[in-house]
Amino acid sequence: MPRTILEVKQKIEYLSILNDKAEVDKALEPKLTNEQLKHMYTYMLMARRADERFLNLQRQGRIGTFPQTTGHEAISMGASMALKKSDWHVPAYRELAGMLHRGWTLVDQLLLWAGYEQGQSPPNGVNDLPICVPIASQLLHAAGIGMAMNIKGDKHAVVTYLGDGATSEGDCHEAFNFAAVFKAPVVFVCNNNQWAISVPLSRQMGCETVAQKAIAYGMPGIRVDGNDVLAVYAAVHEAVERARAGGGPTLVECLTFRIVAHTTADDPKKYQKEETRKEWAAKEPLIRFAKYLRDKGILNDEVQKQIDAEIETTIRDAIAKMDEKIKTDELANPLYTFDYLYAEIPPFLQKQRDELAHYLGKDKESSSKQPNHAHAGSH
Amino acid sequence: MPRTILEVKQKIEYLSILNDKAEVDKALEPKLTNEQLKHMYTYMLMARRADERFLNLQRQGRIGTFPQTTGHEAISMGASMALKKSDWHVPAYRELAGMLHRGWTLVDQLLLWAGYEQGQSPPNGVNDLPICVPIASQLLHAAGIGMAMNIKGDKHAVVTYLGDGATSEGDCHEAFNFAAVFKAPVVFVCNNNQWAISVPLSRQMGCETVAQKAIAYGMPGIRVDGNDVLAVYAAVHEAVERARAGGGPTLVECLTFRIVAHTTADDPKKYQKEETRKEWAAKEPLIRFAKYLRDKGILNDEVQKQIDAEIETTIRDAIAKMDEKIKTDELANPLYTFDYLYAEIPPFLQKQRDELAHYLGKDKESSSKQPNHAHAGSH
Amino acid sequence: MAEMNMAKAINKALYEAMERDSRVVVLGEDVGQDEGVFRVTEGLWAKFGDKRVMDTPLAEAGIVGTSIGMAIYGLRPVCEIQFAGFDYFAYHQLESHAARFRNRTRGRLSVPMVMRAPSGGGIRALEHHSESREGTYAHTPGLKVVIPSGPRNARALLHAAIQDPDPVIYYEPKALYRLFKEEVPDEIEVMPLGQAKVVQEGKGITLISYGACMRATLEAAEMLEEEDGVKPEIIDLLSIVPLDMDTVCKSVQKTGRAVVISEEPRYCSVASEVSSQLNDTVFLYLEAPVRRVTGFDTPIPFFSKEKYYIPDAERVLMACRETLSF
Amino acid sequence: MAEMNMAKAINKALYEAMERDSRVVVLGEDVGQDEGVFRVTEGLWAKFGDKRVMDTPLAEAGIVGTSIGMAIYGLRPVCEIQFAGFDYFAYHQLESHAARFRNRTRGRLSVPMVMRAPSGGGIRALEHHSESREGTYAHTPGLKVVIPSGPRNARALLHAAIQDPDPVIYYEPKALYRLFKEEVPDEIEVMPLGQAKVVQEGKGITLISYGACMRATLEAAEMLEEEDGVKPEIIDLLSIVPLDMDTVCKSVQKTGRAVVISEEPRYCSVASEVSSQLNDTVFLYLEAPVRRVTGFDTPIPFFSKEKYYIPDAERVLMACRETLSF
Ligand SMILES: Cc1ncc(C[n+]2csc(CCOP(=O)(O)OP(=O)(O)O)c2C)c(N)n1
Ligand SMILES: Cc1ncc(C[n+]2csc(CCOP(=O)(O)OP(=O)(O)O)c2C)c(N)n1
Ligand SMILES: [Mg+2]
Ligand SMILES: [Mg+2]
Repeated sequence: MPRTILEVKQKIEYLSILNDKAEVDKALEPKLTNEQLKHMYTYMLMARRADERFLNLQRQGRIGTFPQTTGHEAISMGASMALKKSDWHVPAYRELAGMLHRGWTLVDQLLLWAGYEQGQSPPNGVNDLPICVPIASQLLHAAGIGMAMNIKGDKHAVVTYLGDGATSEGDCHEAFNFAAVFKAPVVFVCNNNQWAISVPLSRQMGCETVAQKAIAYGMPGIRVDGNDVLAVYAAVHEAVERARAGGGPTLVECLTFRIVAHTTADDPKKYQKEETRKEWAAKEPLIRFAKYLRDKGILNDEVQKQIDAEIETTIRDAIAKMDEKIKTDELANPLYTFDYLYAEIPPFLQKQRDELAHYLGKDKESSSKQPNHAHAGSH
Repeated sequence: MPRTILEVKQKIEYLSILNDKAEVDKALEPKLTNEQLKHMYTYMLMARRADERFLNLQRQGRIGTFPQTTGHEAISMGASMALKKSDWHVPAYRELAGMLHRGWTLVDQLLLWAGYEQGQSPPNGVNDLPICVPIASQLLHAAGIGMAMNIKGDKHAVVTYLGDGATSEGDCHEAFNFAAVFKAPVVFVCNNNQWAISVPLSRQMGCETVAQKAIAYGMPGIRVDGNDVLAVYAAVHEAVERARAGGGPTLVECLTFRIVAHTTADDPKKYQKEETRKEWAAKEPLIRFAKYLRDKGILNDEVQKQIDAEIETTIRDAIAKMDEKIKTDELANPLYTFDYLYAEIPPFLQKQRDELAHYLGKDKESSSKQPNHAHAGSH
Repeated sequence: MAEMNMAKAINKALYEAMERDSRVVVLGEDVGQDEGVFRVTEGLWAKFGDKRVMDTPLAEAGIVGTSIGMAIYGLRPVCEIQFAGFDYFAYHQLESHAARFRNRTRGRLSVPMVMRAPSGGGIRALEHHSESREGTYAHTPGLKVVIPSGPRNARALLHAAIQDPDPVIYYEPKALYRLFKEEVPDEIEVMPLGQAKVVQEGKGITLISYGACMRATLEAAEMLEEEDGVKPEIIDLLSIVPLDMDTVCKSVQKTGRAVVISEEPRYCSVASEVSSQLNDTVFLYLEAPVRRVTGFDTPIPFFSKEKYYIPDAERVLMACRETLSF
Repeated sequence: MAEMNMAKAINKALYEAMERDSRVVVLGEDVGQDEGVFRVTEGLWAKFGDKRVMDTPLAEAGIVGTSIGMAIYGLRPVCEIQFAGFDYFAYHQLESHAARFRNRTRGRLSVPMVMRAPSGGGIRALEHHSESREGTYAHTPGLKVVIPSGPRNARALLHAAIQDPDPVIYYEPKALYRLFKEEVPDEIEVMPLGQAKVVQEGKGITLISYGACMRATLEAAEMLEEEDGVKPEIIDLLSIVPLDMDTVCKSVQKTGRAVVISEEPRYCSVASEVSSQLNDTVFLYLEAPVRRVTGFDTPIPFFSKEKYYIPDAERVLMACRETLSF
């Protein structure tokens, strides 16, 4: 009868494989080929360089506000590497490296930040949702995709992302809970960068780790070093395997720190300590990963040069392609605003389209353009 | 570097004081006077009898659908007993016993179920919100009240209630989190009756207890026997004391079982096993509490008779009073529909009021009635 | 042909749709073993099982949000919100995602889902159980909104909604669930969305309504004919979005007068929209202002007073007379 | 008197209100040390401290729901939703509780709170950062809705909103934050809610608008006067609820023609409501249909195309000419 301790089943673990001195825990080192490791490095670096270049474009007014991803590359790179093409990938907005790996292009991203819906249109054959602006709301879509996989008996998995701030939203809770109740094959990857714009972790939650929130849903939870791409990969890989085998969702917390501004509109000097930022900047994922690759003989000055050149070309081409695309009728014509809302434009919208055409003196063009993408729903 | 277990600070406990054989754990027995214990018994029984009588009224069509509270009496009774008048009480809708203790009357409840807003108007001097229909939404109000107490430096506490189903709502999560982050003096009392209408606990959450959800918020969580009014009282009392002392919120899970229909519109035979219901019915809170009081010499046949008579009178008077009130202009006049929406009726609503008056042939009465309650905001 | 009430007709449509298309799944609170609090999902769980008929946790954003994911993955979710008064909990998912995915991705991803919810008053229910807020969804670009008025069109419209490639809000006027029966054909009927129905041809005035208010409208029309000798033209909108203003305008061009009847709060309502568009489109034909007979701009009162809020035949009749004698 | 932009004027009102009334508290995402993503809460945290200026967790329903609790307890919360496009997350709390507590409890409990949010387009922002959906709130009984159009009225209306005993939605047209400056008096001004302002007396046509669209409206009015010799009457609604239709109707009785300009989607919009009420109230004075110049019934496009969506002076002018030549 008296007071007793109730046993809680879930144990929360912490995982680190490649530490900030680039020392690797051999026992835990994941089985990735040299090819794969080089690919990961290249895409992480591409994301980093793109981030820097986008910032310039933003300062020049050629694109609008965007969220930087510098320092976060290990998270989406490690997580997305654990997926097959047939799995699904549901990003938030700091997953540039992972999105590039999944098949999105820098042109897509540039168009998005330049204010074109076309940048949100997933490339052919890519099972991804586009980035999501309303915080945590995409987590429910990921849960639903996972539930649908179960219903259809598909043995796929879904990886989706959230920030530490996102954990506060009701949608996050409902997504965790639906996934857990329906044993949906979803891996929730939390980028805990310890800030939600200016709000620090301690103002975001009363608990010490994001991982322990998994206990509230009866799902496994693990915290990993979010600057360690090997640890992220290993943890997500394990979770994906479990998910595919019917073991339901997992929460993977990736601990890192936002060493850049929240977006190009933000000034972290107002609320962040310079020294903490610097401390964490020293632990960022690329330095240690490069060293690891050099130690393994995968990377050397020569290879690095090649990669740099490749990236430079990719970025330059992407910017040129953006400029080109923006000029095409497809992107330039404001009348197409009306053409993708419904599968078929209803009469009342056609009237509004005509109204705009009339205003633009484009009455002749006012007939409706048919959306040129096939409809989804054929999986 | 390798995989390690992360220590989680919160330990989840289980508490039972008066078991279903009416055996009491002397070491844990709370310090309640005979007076108080009798009061608790009387109000629990009043809620029980009212429930039965309301059901008759509902079957006769004199009131509408309402949620029964039979079997849940220990929860709100135990919890509300832990409060002072100056504390706040924020019910869901199965807290009749506690509401009566706080100062609401059976007339209020009857008017509510008969379709009158007047039944939701807190009695003078009672720091309670009325019952809340949209599940879990009131938890945020409780959190806000607690935050306001902190802001004003008031050393009060708030008790609020939720069901097991309510734990799934985003609002529940946000309320737990706000309370935890702001260390609001709130006790979340969960009536885990294992059903949300027809949905069993296993479809509601992936974890084994509601109490362990506290870990996700870094707040203390405890599970108690929800049919044991002493355990509920003790757990909530401890939590209230901690809250007042600046220790923040607590989650108290009260484990019970819904041995009645969800509401008068529901038929549990469709989804519940008769035998489980019967097993739990044997453990309901009044039997054991009556036996405990008899063992203590507080209750005997004589006293029971007195209490029965008192309750009978109270219920009969309440029904008569409802019938009376319904006939007064205050309740009967449909024009007052417009008079309480804003502190002052704006011209556009006055026009709509006039429109209804005109339709009712009451044009002469169309001048606006001034709300006769003082405004709140004077705490 | 079989006679059935609206609850049964909706149930029939769900059953048929699930039988013919394995992508159709049903989810919501208490839709499974309990068969829905209004028994609208009767028999589905027994027939199609736990995978296709899912009782969900108690979370409306969760229900709608996961439905969006399922729809994107290729299913055709038909989710139920237990009462329309609780769909606000999911409004952000509808506005920000269901309504936008096709547009946001330039047609690459789409959300073919239906959100069903019993709406409206008239059944002596608790607070939040009697709301009519279709205006909110009509003001939300990217959704379709459908409200049936009887068993036969309820079934035919639900089939259309489920087959529609875009998200549809399907509000079920709960006061009509068991109010009357109609013959419903054996073979599946599909009514195109976006078409209003001229329920009665007439002269001198057009009554425009939908959903439960069609009852008061029809009743008022009878009284008007009997007592005043005016046989009004009557239009049942059926779809709120797309709104078939062609049919409405054609009628009012003929009659010159119009009364719009709906149960919602008046400000920025569907009635306001119809009135505004009539003014815009057939201005020169109007012989009297377009009258709106609607709920008031208060929450619908607790049930002892709801009858004063919901337009009844008398209120419609009064508006007709005022319009006719303008 | 001091010259300031609208962001500063709102900031000033917040500062003043907090200074004169200790019950006023400010909460929201990034309103504290960061001083708001638009710097509207500048200086407040430094001056009034962590208890009265609260950075909250990232949860809109949480922000609004706890504000309701605080208001009931006796505080005067002014909460900020970072962008209006995210207030849908809190819509159920506004609809089901903020708007209802007074009515539900027959005046016993009330919710004197303000929900501020930057709304509207025009700043090259990401998706969901440019929404104008005041129509949704106007369709929600029990709320008041205010939208200023310049520094001076922004400050005076915010004071009124904070002092109001009922919940007020205060939308800040973010395109105006830094667009222009105005003289703002030193002493506190309070403008009554529910009063529109005749910004310019004129003849032949009335232009009715509010918020950011006042800019296009004023510009169009100038062009109309210059190019067509018609000096329109111009009304700034300021309050959407209560809506001052007396002022609007009086003007249109005089001019006989009206154009309503707003940035929202058109269906069931504030523009629809104004048009519908004009038709209802001053029917016999109307010489042309009331034209609505609004956003379209699509989500506002990503920023490369937003300028085609947001009414500009040319579009207003075109509607004026069509109305004048009807
Ligand atoms: C529903 C919603 N509320 C507010 C915002 C504005 N906002 C954008 S990012 C952000 C902080 C997110 O923090 P976190 O989840 O930790 O992700 P991070 O940016 O740190 O990666 C906020 C408040 C939003 N986009 N959506
Ligand atoms: C937001 C919302 N969704 C749905 C409902 C309908 N509903 C009323 S009670 C209930 C079940 C509640 O279950 P639980 O929280 O366990 O409380 P219990 O009734 O068992 O005490 C549901 C689904 C509601 N009232 N509010
Ligand atoms: Mg973060
Ligand atoms: Mg329950």
